Amino acid sequence: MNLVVIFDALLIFSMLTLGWMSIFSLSLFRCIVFFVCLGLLAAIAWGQLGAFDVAIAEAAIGAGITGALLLAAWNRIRPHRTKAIEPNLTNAKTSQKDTKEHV
Amino acid sequence: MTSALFYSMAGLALFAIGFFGVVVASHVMRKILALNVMGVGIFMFLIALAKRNPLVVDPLPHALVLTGIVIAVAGTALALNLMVRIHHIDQSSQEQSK
Amino acid sequence: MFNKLDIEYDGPPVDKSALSLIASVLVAGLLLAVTITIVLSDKGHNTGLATVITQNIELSGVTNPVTAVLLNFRAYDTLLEIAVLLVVVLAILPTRDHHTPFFKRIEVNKQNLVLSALQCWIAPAVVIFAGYLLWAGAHQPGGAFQAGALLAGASVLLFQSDTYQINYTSPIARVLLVLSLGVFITIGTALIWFEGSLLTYPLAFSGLLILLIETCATVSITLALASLYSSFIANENLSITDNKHRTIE
Amino acid sequence: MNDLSSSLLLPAIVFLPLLAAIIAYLIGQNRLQGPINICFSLAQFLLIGLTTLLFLHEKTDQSERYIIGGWGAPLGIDLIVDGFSILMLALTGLLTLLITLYSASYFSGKYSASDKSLRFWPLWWLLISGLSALFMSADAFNIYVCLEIIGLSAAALVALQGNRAALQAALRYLLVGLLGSLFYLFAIAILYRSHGTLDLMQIAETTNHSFPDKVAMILITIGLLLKIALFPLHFWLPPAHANAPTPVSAILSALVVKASLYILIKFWFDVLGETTTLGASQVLGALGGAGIIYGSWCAFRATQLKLLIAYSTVAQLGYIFLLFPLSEYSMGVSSFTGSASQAAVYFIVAHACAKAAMFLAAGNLILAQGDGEIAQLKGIAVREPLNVLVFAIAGISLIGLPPSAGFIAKWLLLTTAIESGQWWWVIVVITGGLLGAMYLFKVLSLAFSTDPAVIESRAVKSTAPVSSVSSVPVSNVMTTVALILALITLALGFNAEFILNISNTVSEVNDI
Amino acid sequence: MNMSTLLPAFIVICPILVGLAVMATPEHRVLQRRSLNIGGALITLALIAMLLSGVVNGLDFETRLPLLPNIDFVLHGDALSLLFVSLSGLLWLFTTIYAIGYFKNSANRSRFFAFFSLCVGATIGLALAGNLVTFLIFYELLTLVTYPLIAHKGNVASIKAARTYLIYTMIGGVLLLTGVVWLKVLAGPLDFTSAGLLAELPGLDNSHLQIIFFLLIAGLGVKAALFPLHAWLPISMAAPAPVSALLHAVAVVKAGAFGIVRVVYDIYGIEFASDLGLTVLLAVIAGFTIIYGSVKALSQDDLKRRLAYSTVSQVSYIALGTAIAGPIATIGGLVHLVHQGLMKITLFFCAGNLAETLGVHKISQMNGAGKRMPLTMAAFTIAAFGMIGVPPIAGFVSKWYLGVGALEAQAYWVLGVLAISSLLNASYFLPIIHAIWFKEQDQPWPKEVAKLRLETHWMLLLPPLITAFFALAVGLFASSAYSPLTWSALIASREYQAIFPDISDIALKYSTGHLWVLILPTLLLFAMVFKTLRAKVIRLIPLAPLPALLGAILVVNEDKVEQSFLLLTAAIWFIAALYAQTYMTNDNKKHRFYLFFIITMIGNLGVVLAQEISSFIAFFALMSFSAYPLILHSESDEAKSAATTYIRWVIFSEIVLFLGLVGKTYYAEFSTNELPVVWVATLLIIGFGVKAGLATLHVWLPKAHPVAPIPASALLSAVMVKVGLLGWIRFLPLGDASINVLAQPMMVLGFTATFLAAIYGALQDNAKTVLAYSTVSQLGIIVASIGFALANPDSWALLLPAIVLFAMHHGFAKASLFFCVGLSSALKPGHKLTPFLWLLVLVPALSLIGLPLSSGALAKAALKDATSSWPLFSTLLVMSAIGTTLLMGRFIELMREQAILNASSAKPNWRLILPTVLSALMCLSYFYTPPFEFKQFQTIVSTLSWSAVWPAFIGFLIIFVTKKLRAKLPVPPAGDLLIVYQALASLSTKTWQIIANLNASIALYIDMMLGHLHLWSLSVSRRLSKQLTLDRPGTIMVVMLATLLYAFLT
Repeated sequence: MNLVVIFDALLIFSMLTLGWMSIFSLSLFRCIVFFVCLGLLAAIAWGQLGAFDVAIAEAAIGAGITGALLLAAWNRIRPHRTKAIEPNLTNAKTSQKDTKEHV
Repeated sequence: MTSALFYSMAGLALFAIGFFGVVVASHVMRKILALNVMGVGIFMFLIALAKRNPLVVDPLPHALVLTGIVIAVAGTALALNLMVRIHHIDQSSQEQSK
Repeated sequence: MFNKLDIEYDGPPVDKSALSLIASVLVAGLLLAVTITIVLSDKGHNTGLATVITQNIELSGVTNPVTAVLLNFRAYDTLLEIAVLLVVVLAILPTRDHHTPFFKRIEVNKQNLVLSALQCWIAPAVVIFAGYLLWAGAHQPGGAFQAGALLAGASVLLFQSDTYQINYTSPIARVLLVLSLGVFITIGTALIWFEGSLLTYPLAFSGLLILLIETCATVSITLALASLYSSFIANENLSITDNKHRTIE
Repeated sequence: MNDLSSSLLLPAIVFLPLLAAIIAYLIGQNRLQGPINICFSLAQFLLIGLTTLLFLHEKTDQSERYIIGGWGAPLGIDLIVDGFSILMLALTGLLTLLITLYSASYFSGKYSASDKSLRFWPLWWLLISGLSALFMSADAFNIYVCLEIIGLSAAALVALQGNRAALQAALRYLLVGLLGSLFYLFAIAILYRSHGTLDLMQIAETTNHSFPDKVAMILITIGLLLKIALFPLHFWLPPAHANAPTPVSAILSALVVKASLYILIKFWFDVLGETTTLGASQVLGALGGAGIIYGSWCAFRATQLKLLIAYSTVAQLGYIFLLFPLSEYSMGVSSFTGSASQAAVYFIVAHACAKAAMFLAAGNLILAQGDGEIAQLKGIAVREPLNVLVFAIAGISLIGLPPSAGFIAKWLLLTTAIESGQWWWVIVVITGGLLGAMYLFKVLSLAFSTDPAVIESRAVKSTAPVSSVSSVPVSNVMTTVALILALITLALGFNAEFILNISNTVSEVNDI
Repeated sequence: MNMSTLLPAFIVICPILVGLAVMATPEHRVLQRRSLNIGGALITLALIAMLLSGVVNGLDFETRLPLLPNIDFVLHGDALSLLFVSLSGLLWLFTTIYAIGYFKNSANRSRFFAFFSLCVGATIGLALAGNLVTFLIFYELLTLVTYPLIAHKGNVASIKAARTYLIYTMIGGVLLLTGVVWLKVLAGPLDFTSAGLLAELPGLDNSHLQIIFFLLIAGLGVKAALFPLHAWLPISMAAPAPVSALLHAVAVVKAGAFGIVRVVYDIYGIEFASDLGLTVLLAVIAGFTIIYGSVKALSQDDLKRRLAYSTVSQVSYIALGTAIAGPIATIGGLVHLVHQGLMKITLFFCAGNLAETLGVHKISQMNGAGKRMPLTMAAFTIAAFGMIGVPPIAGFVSKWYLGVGALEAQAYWVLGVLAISSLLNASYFLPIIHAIWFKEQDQPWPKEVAKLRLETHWMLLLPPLITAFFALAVGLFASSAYSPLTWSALIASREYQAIFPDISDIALKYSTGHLWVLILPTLLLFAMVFKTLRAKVIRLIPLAPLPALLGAILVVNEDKVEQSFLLLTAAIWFIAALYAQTYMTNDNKKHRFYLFFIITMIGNLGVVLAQEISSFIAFFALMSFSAYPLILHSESDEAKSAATTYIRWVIFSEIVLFLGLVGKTYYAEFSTNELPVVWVATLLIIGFGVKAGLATLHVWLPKAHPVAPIPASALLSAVMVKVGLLGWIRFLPLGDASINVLAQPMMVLGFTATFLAAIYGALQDNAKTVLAYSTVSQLGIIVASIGFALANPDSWALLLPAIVLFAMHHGFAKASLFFCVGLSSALKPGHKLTPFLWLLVLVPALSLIGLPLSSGALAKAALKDATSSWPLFSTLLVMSAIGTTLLMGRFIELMREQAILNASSAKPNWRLILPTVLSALMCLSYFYTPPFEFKQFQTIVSTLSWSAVWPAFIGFLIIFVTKKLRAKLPVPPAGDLLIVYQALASLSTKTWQIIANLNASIALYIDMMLGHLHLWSLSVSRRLSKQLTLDRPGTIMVVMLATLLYAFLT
């Protein structure tokens, strides 16, 4: 039980947790943030495994660019203050439409 | 039991979590995230695979993962783009109906 | 799974109708666990291709094995991968605009000091570092993708300020976007002429050619990633044109 | 130039579309797109034609390898062509040429907005290059990349219409594709782990009964089934195929689903043939059978023309999956030989031509009628006789009536089923044919109907100032292309040996 | 690649190319399309002719292309395929011409003609197919290209029809496909080989083959409209007429039938098939379908629907012929392929003409159509008679061979099927024929096209005429070298090879001696067709029988029977014609009368001259049917009823005769048994007995005579009934063997009729009815004599001259008496000619009674002499004179009453008197020189015997004594037993109706149940599809993953 093993274990545990949370967190924003964290931790883990090329790429692309894209998209679909008045109504409408589309 | 083995198991677990998320999550974005988590899981598995012999690092999986990461980001971007566009159409139709 | 694609912001994280499926997904998890044990129970191939790559690395023209694999041994994959990126760029980029120049600086009266400082000092540094990454990719970790990602990150920073605007649909941008693919194909095909086989670098020039390809790839990747990001920022334009589509249809 | 393995031909088949994509992207003008792209498609067609001829001419070795970068199999990536892949390539070349011709009219600005055309062409060529690369690939990971090119570009093409339904369908399609690819990638990782190589043939050489290989096979199967849209996983296909622009629908149904199928067949019979079990093949067959019935039934109930055709694709894919239970299974290995493989190959070819023709004809009809509702097609046979004819011929092939390619395919299938004593598949196939006739003739009988009341009401409708439907005269090129495809379908009903000769070489590949 | 390998392909490709070219022809280029169509049809015909001549010369034509491994696409010209190909090619040409006329101004012609040509192409391909797979390909192609044709009109009905058609044929196609694939797997390449290919293959499981056979037959049976699979055919009547014509005659229906032939003969091989027990079942189904279709046709008012059900019935003849499994039946089935095509296409052409020209679709609207469209309707009539099986039209030939074949295969029930079917055919076709010719138009035509120069467009008119002509010609010249029949025989001989019998003796050769005597009547008949000539021709009609008369006197002397009958017939026709010249002068329907007069004459003379069975029965039918309008002439209610009765009995007799003659032919040629077959003789006796007034079958006589015009009545009684006798003489084994079983009933019936008819007749109050009963009575004597001859073959040599003598005597006497009825107005006392005229009445009457010196006395003496071996017979013969006297007395009584009643100042017409005198003269033995050499009666003196006189006294005594009594008695209705028959008939009709009602209510119930079922299935499917939306792909994927895991890991 040396330090590396503990470090690895911690890393793996937190990655799994982040993996779960980046999907099932209550708010989408948090999901994205957790996902970026997951990417960064993955980069560390891969550095740990000797894959430095991949680690750099993951940090830059997997966490960085993907995170930026996600956030930008999130920003686009997030309800803005002016439009957040009748969330229920819009909800109902879209879901109606959804069911139509599914056929 | 090497650490690579743990990592590869972690990769598989991430894959499973991601798949679970894909099946269960409701929002598109969550599904996209879940797919990405699956991807990370596979990448992890591959990289752990490269290190399964503690003495030699196999660079081939690294190359594969590099390629995979780019493809994943491309797919994510496209999916997000489509999602945003659908959202936009919904919104504008709502405005019109008002 | 993908049948209902919910895009409302305030939805629950889990599809209510899918909750009943958790049990079955647990079954799937179980199965996956079985998979894991099965996979891990097998010893597998010991070293993969590590030895072969080490043996051939001399012939590849670079010393970083990952770069060797990416741009020499499996250059074909990389070529197609760039094509994948191009697909997405093509799919996402807004309708073209021939009039706005490729690069434009907008004078803004009110300037954010921190941001402008970042732009002034950090951006060039990032560019230099990216150049280093690219150069170093030949013998140590680094390479086109990483460099491209870095540069794209830098451009993301630039856009936060609205000071600079890049028109990704201008002719120059288009040429730059397809530059890597074009160069890759040209070199690959030309090599058939000289060496008799696709993407067979002559030993003497392989380092140079790889560097050339990588440089071009960096440019294209940067532009591609940045344009992807910008498409979300400048989405208003896109949506307007989309509206036009709708009226046409 | 007479040796495929050293010639320029094979890489050119991939690179030419890529080049075309670049050029199509760089050309800003809409006017030039048509001619240039037609030239490219012609060149591509000739290339593939030449390749096919060379391949048939050589005949010495059953499969040809092309080594990229001079490295050879485990290290580098090889291209490989055998009979089956040559056939798929030829199909790709043919359909590329014809659908490009069609698209040149379809996107000429008369029928669609100009920016759509500008977006279409590069994506189109990328899709074609992806398909061509896929059919030649001998490398498992390379196949993954090709699958991604295909998946992403196809989704982007589906989204081209830009309306909500199309976007939603495209999104769903994209996500499905990504998920399927991830499963495949996972399987590749497992395979690499146990074989230390990515080359398909080398994997095949070292395959044994081991568990990891089995797991990989399961993952590949499930991932590709998702992409192929075999019956219970077909949910994404009908909306995607129905909402895409007509040429895209055509290529999606004709080739894109077949690409995944091609890979599945390759893995199932060649690469990981050792791992398959009788039970698994029966499961696939059962799903195929269910797909035949269910797809036909849904097609019968569909109210939109293109949706009907899309559901018919679901049904037709089911037929091909009967290959799995019907193929020879000896000593724990099922092989892609004998009449089952012939049937499947023929089915793929027949369905590709017929379905492409059908989609194109349907697109023309929809253009002419201004509406995709089947009920609106009443009396269309009078105004668009040729397109209705094409639709009918394609439909005949889909039902499996002579003289058409579909008949030969069905004949082979039935023969195999009876020969192998699995008569229950006969019932499935026959029922599927009848259901097919039901949905096809539902459309045709409407097309022939000249109910005066309906025609009058339509006349009133069209003279009314606020008309929701706008009809455009269909250009001759579009009709002609559809007709050519239909005629090819017919012609294939008479010279089956030709196709089968090409694909026969498949059988030798798995002797390794 | 030379001609022999390319020709079949060319023949198939030609129509297909034409179809494609037409499809590409713009709608408005009428000329181009027409020339393409007709040119294509002509070229195809020429190619077919080349093929035909090649095959006749023994060349082998085969196009063979590889289709699949081990499967070739084969087009092969063999005899069977050529039969069908020639038919298709020929009828295509006609139908094309017809369709051009039919679609003169309608839309979508290019489409129509394109698919039309394709349809023919498919049919030809199907015919030329050299193996089962090729056959299947064209079979399915045919299904497809027919669909647009049926749907052509585009209205709701035709779309529905097309859909129904498709559902049926698709299911059929699928069954066929399954069968073919299965068989292919078992037996390799399924090349058609005569004598079948399966029998030689070893190691086949018979039960598999049986199942395959059912699959194949079910698949083919859909198109061939075998019973449970026929429902699409009547519905597809919604198609335009040319399509229906093609569908029913050549393309679809025949394709099925042809396929059945192919499967049974060239795949299974007939022996193997019957060994497997398959043919019997097929035959039963076919037989049932024949009857079922006919019964359904009866109740249809829509003309095309009736024709459609008729097709259902008729096409099964082919299957039946195939399944009976004997070489001769095979010939019948095969030839029906052609014959039915020709006839049915004619019928549909005519139906189309009616619809197109007059807008008539329903049979109830067709009254009087014959006047408006005589040519069309003539064609219709010929075809309809052919369908019924009236000789010598095509349909008869098929039935004939089927019948003989059935006997050969000992499938006696088939004869029953044939009989019932013919009966039913007659009952649904004859009313139509009656309506078009003999009913007055009672309502305006629904949608009449403006009158053209011809009755309709020439392109509509020509095809039915030609096909009707063909239908007639192939029947008439059936035994010629190039007839379909000969060809079918060739095919059959190849199929059966070794066991094929020599069939030359049963061939239908219409050989008639001294045909020249018919030339003049025939010429006159044709002249009658032209309106302008009619009036002149009528004057010449008395000349028509003169050649025959001269011939009888001068030329015809080889056969005394023939000579005598010819003499009698010709003489009476001559006299009747003379009589009619005056009698009919003021009749407004005299043209019709003369037309049928002359036809009947031809028939009658022909019967006498006929040399063998087929021409005898042909002329017999001609005479019988054409006498119908003569009886109907006045069109009073009595006449209608009498004519109906008459025609019913005619049909009955024709059918019975058909069976009898079939039996006779068969046993004459193939039976080793020397003894005559009783049932054949019975049938012959009954069949001719109807005509010869055999008691219990005589009922039409007393009905028909009073209503017909006098010349017609005279002819009926004097000559036409004698044809029955002639038939007996010709076809019963008289003088060869004794059939006691039949002899006694005949004698009993004969004498019963003699006496009872006399009594019954004596109570009648119509002179002509009395004469009719007299005829029945006199014929009773003849019947009894025949009976005697049956019992005592040795006496035949004596009896034959006596019977002939008796018949001739009766003919002349009865004719005179009828002619006298026409003179009744001149018989009133007071006129100076009256005594002379009364003499004209008395001479034949007394001659009939047999007073000495009369011809009657001579005849009776001869009979007595011939039957002397059995005294009772002679006694009864003598006694019969009492009855005759009764009748004659009654007759004279009535004439007197009538003379007083009808007293008019009109002078007796010399032109009426002269013929009467002529015929009365013949009643005196002096003027009467029978062609026989009667050695025993060289002197008339021998007639002077007491026995000739006393019965007359008794008779007259009774007349006088019972005059009061008789006046009190009610007049019994003419037609005696007919009342009973009618009661029986109405009873059976009622029963039938009850059954039909029951049937209908059951059908309604089933419909209702099906409706419920449909609704239920709809709701279930809706519910299912709601639940089956499969909107949980995630779950599905997980489950699939689990399944695959399980499947792979276990």
